[in-house]
Amino acid sequence: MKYVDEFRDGKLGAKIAASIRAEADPKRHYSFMEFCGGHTHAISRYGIADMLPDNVHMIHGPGCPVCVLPVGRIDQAIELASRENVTLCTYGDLMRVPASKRRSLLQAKADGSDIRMVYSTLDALKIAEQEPERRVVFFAIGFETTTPPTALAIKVAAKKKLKNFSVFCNHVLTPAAIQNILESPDVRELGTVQLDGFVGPAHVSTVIGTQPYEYFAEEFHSPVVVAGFEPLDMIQAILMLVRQVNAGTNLVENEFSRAVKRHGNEHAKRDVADVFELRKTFEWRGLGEVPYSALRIKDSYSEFDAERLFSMTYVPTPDNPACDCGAILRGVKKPTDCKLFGTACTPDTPMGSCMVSSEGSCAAHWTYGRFRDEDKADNNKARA
Amino acid sequence: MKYVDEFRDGKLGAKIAASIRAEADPKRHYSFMEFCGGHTHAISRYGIADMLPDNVHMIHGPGCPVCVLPVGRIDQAIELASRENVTLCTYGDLMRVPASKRRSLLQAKADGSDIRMVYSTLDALKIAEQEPERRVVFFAIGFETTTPPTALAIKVAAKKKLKNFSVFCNHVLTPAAIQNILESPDVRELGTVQLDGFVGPAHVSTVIGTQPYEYFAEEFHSPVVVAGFEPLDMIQAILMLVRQVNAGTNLVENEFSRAVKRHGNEHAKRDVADVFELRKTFEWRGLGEVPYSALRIKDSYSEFDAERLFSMTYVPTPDNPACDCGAILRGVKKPTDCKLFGTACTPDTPMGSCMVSSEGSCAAHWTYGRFRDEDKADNNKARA
Amino acid sequence: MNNMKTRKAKLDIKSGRVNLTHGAGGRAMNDLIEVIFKNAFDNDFLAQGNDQSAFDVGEGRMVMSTDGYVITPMFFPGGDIGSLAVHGTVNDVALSGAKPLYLSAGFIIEEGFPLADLKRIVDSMGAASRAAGVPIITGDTKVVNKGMADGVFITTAGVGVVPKGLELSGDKARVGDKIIVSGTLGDHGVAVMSKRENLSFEVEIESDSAALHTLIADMVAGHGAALRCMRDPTRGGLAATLNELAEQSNVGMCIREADVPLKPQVVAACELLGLDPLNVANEGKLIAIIAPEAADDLVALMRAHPLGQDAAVIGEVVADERNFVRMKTAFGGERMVDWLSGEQLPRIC
Amino acid sequence: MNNMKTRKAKLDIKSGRVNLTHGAGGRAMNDLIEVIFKNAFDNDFLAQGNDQSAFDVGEGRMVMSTDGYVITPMFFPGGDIGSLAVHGTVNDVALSGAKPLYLSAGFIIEEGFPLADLKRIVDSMGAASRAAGVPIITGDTKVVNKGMADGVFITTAGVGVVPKGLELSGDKARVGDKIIVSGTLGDHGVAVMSKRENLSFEVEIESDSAALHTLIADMVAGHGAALRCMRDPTRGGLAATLNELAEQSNVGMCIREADVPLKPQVVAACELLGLDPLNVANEGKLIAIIAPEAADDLVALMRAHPLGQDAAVIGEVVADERNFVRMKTAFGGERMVDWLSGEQLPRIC
Amino acid sequence: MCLAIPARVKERLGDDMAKVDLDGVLKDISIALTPDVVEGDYVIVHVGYALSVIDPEEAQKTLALFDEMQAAGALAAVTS
Amino acid sequence: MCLAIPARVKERLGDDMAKVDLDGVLKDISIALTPDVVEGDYVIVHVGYALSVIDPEEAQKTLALFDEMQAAGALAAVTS
Ligand code: SF4
Ligand code: SF4
Ligand SMILES: [Mg+2]
Ligand SMILES: [Mg+2]
Ligand SMILES: [Mg+2]
Ligand SMILES: [Mg+2]
Ligand SMILES: [Mg+2]
Ligand SMILES: [Mg+2]
Ligand SMILES: [Mg+2]
Ligand SMILES: [Mg+2]
Ligand SMILES: [Mg+2]
Ligand SMILES: [Mg+2]
Repeated sequence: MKYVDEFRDGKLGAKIAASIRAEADPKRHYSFMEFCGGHTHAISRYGIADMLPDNVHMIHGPGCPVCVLPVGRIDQAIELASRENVTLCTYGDLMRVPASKRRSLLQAKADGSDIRMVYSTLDALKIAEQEPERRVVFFAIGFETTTPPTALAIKVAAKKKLKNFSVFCNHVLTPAAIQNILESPDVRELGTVQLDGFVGPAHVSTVIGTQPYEYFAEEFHSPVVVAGFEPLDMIQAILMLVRQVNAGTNLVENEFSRAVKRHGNEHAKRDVADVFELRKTFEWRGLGEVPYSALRIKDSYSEFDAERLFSMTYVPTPDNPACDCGAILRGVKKPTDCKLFGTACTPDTPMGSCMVSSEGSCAAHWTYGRFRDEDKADNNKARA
Repeated sequence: MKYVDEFRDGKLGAKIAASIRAEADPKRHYSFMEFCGGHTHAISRYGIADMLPDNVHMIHGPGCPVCVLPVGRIDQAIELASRENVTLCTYGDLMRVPASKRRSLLQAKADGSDIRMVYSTLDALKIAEQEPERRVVFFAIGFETTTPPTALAIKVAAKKKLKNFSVFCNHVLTPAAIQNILESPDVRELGTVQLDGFVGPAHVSTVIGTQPYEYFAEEFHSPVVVAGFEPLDMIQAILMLVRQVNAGTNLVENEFSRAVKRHGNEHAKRDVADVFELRKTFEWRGLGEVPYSALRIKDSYSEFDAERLFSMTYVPTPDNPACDCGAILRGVKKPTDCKLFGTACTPDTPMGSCMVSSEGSCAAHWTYGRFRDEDKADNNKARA
Repeated sequence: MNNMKTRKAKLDIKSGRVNLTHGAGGRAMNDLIEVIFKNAFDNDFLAQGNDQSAFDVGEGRMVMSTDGYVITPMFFPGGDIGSLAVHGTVNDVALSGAKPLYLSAGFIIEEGFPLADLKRIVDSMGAASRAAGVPIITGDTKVVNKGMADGVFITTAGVGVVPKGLELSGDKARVGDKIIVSGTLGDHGVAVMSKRENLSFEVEIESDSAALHTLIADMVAGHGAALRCMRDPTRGGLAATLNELAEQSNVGMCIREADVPLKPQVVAACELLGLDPLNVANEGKLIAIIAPEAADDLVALMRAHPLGQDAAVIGEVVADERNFVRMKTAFGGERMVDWLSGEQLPRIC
Repeated sequence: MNNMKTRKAKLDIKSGRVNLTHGAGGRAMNDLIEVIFKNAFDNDFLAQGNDQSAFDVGEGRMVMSTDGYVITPMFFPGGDIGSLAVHGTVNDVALSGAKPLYLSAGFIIEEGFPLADLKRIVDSMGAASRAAGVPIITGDTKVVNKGMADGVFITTAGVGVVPKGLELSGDKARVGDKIIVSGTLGDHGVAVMSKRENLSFEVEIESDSAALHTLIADMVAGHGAALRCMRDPTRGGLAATLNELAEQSNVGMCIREADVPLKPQVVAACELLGLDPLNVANEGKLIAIIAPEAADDLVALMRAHPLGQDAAVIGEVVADERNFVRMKTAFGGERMVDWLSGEQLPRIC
Repeated sequence: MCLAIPARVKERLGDDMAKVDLDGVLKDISIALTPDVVEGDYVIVHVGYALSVIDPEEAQKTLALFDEMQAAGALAAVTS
Repeated sequence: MCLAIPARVKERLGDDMAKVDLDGVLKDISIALTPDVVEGDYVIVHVGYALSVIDPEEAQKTLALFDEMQAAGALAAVTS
């Protein structure tokens, strides 16, 4: 795979890792947050943690759209799917997310709701066209990457005058979330979370560019490297951050210049602007209400807005109090800090959303990384 | 089973059979038509033919509602069942009746139409109530016994204001059919069919009484015995007919006086009269167009008339030209006279309607009686 | 954090439902198998956890049989799809004269099926298998999308070992042989039909679903040399079975209606529905064809077994190249007993 | 009027569809069995027409296995549900080291299923069984109402005989043993997924569906004494199989990503869908655990067989009470290889 | 024509329905066409409806008629 | 965030669709967000849409940067 295999070269990776070890100042700690769940997944899948020196830490950020979706929104989707003639289309990752009352979309499907996994909004449109007697609702989630496809689907539906297609919009914005984290007491006042820099997700920046990060970098004195998802991209970004910290700079660097421009994809941004507008506020799981952090469908496309079409109302639902997802998403805790991790909560019996998506911190750690904890436990035992 | 077992007493039967053998004049032939398929079935199932002397013949009449329904009506039902949201309810016997283009309701069901077997019009009503989104059509066939239940179902639907229930009415009348046979050239002019008397179906007479037969008995000089369906009833009716022929009388006798009155069931007749009116003419398979021989739904219940509701049009369809059902229903031929009998046409691969219902002459003979033909064939072979 | 291995599976058996993860080959499926299947079937073969089970056999002749079970409703008076799936296949193995040894079981489950019902079925299956002494030693589970199956389908296969020298087969009926039935006919079909929503009637009759192998073992021990063949009159009833055997052996059969054992409720239910009891399914009865001289002794022996109490000679094998099955009616006539045509649809008019 | 016995069954195979009469135990069912099944499977056992089939065995150890096949779509590049139902069960029998002898087959067919498709499936099954030399000796057919199944489900069971002294089992992996895979992984899953309507992509890859028993026979003949166990990584893929074996043997496993044979198209398809090839199903591959000293010889021997050309040692059994399966990533890190959680739903975001 | 069978009215259920008993087989049927039946009556049941009520005396008479026939038959058998 | 992968545009299909090739795996995707792609371009594919076009020169530069790192790393490895 061109543009993939070159960026998975383990020998190059080992050497970049050696540079990190060489350049990281042994007298200090480096804490970087990879905002995006995709990066979390890549770190785990390629075992990148093993290659970093002890004083370079990666903190898993809230950039997993499944993890940040509050339970109440899943409840709404389940309720919607139970209505007559409704076909709910969703990306696969959402199927198993635990909702209220021990339910999930998968369970709702088993109970008889017509819920279908789609790969693309194009599939949802096709279903709407092929089954005119069904009211097809696309359960839209995701950051800036999935938003343009949703915008286009709505525009196509409008052009084709599809009367049976609508969107339950839950699109959220990366910069707003990062700003929220940087402004949080943990980071800003209490200093309980040390954050020396961010790895920004390249795919989001293919759409929005690197420019939106320039404000934070300056305002919060935080370097940002926009990086790709291959392991070399990731480890290279870490090296770039180490160097910025060492140099005391707060720049926005673009590691993924091969597909990211400063201003992103103008076509995509225009489509999004045509169809969506900012919500005043939106609840994020873990972060709470975040102002101007999500999108809603504009009035001019209101006939495709499932929230209006089906008079859906949002009832906030408290998270499972034992679940530490919130703190984990803000970088305050690690998965292993949660009492439920690996006991009550596993990917097969997820108690919180971070355990569902393979991009969730808890799931990634459980699936790919928990042998390290066990090793430590064994070591402790051996020492004791 | 009280009122059943007493009437299946083989010893009594043997003695009545002995009376028939004793009283039948060996110098003449007695040909009686049992009008009703139920009697045909009983004769076959109990092996009554074996108990009659050679000069007493039973001719199987057209009294099987499945057999007389023309192919075009089944085609209509299949077409109707293919329409959106239609659920067609039908008595089981109709499922396998061959329609045009090698189709049948069973095949239409296999192809995806929603066709359900019901035991009673009550079941069809229940389906309509329980599944308001379906347009439930009851495919009504039968003589005077099944007509009152259909009438009542329509009245109940009207009372309950069921908007999704209707009836595709194919109810036909026994006296009209008997009259048609008696007036046919075969019987009246050509004399190719000898008819010395009729066994009238008791169940029809529980509703209409014996009185409607009085006209024929007189007009056509034909004795009629209204008889039950147990073997003793049947064989007793034959004895009664033999005696009338011997005595030269043309009376309407009531063998089933235990449940048949001269004027039948007034309640039932009133319900039928409330809902139905005579059709000017109706096509019978085998008999062709027979005037005033069937019922249609009155204007006052037109909203329950599937023919009007769905703008159904009847297209007469020619029978399979090789099938002798028509002649068999008129008593002109026997099943074994048909070239297809037992070769191309069996109950598993019926070519004509008489091979479908177990009350059809061909099916009854195939299922219960064909060993006799074979024996004769063997005897012939042995003789040759 | 405890060891994954010791983590307790979380199956909400009371109100949970089967979902697609239970068939996906992952941990959830493993949980389902551990909690529901292995517990219920409880034997060392399954416990080993291999994809096949091994057992020792002596030199000789073995038989193998399989049947799928798709019955609606799944629970009926006298049994359920689980016990039926054991009895049916144990019987098909045993009817060759074999001692049934082991069963396999394949489950196809519809997404959304209640775990409580699944457990009830599987437990019943385990109980039937233990009662019969024929363990379920290997199995398989698949889960299909909602609407792609009807609750649960079970396919069992069985193997058994045939006593030396015994060779029963449907082609061995000879003219003059006697036809024996082990008890009343139609009980299973009527019990099941009584619970069908669209036919609903009430009757105090239970399915005869039973494993016949102990009765068969007695029959083989007592009269193995005289026995020609045995078969269970399941789908299609006595009529289908006799016609099959007549064709296989190229003979005719002649039975007497008056001698066919029938419960009055079965007769009544069949009258009501327009069915012939000879076409109705049985799940704990057998038909045996035997040399005439041994017939009465065999019936006596069968009657001594709880599953053969109503055993009776109902007719004889006759010469008939057309392989017709005929019946002297109780009323005094004669008729054929033919295959069921089409599905057994209640006759209305 | 001719004899019923000689009447030709009238199955309109070209455009006909299965209906409920084909499962009702009457003549129509008999026709279906004669025309479609007996012709395709064509062996003396079935031809006898009994409800079970008999065969002779020598004294020894036998195995039995079963699997249900519910695959969508039913026809896929490199096979179909029919050939798969033969290969899968032949493999499960053979992986114990046994020589597969006989199969049973149970069909559950949805009303309305095209007879032409049924014939194609059954013919393919017959061909696969003949090619494998493992006849289908007994079977069963059920027809369920439209909407109560998804076309055709097939459950096969198989029996085989184990060479004397051979006792392979999943609990026999020992620390230091080598883990061998017989070829490239994920081919079956990717080939099937490429034909799923909702995932549609094009790829020139065929299912690896194959009967592995001849490869296995070579392996057993050559290195039976050193072999610990074999298993086929079907549902859940390599990851599930290694985790199963690790738990059964109470060991850990450590494999090397770089040594796992994968076709580039499989890697690409998995990237596109967000799947891990280690979770993807195979139907013609096996995992063998073997004493270290024999591993290289075994791989050489396997590579001489057409079904083992890409055989490779991919890792070792290690001591680990937690029974973790770990993998050295090609990039240089390490990670766990866990059971698949939930269904393998393509990861989108 | 058509399948019909005599069954005993075991219980009137209201709403024109009754439970009938045929040798231990119970079924709910409509008695809308025979509104005057009382428990213990035998009715002719057809497609879920009672079509008419059996008159026990007439039934007895019919059986007596068979007896007469039987006598005649017996006679016939003797004389033929 | 989110799964995305570079694939080669094999053929423009009209109607804003294109067939892309990823090592022999072909898939039809929307190019409505990258309307100017030409056959042979590599695009970043995400949920069935091309999000952006890969600039081969920039990709080369990045790999060159890694080489530089590698040099630095090698140096570091020697000196550490
Ligand atoms: S382990 Fe489970 S309960 Fe704990 S924080 Fe993670 S998702 Fe929440
Ligand atoms: S045998 Fe068949 S074709 Fe011939 S008359 Fe009877 S129904 Fe018609
Ligand atoms: Mg069987
Ligand atoms: Mg069986
Ligand atoms: Mg299996
Ligand atoms: Mg269902
Ligand atoms: Mg059997
Ligand atoms: Mg198996
Ligand atoms: Mg298997
Ligand atoms: Mg069977
Ligand atoms: Mg279907
Ligand atoms: Mg296996």
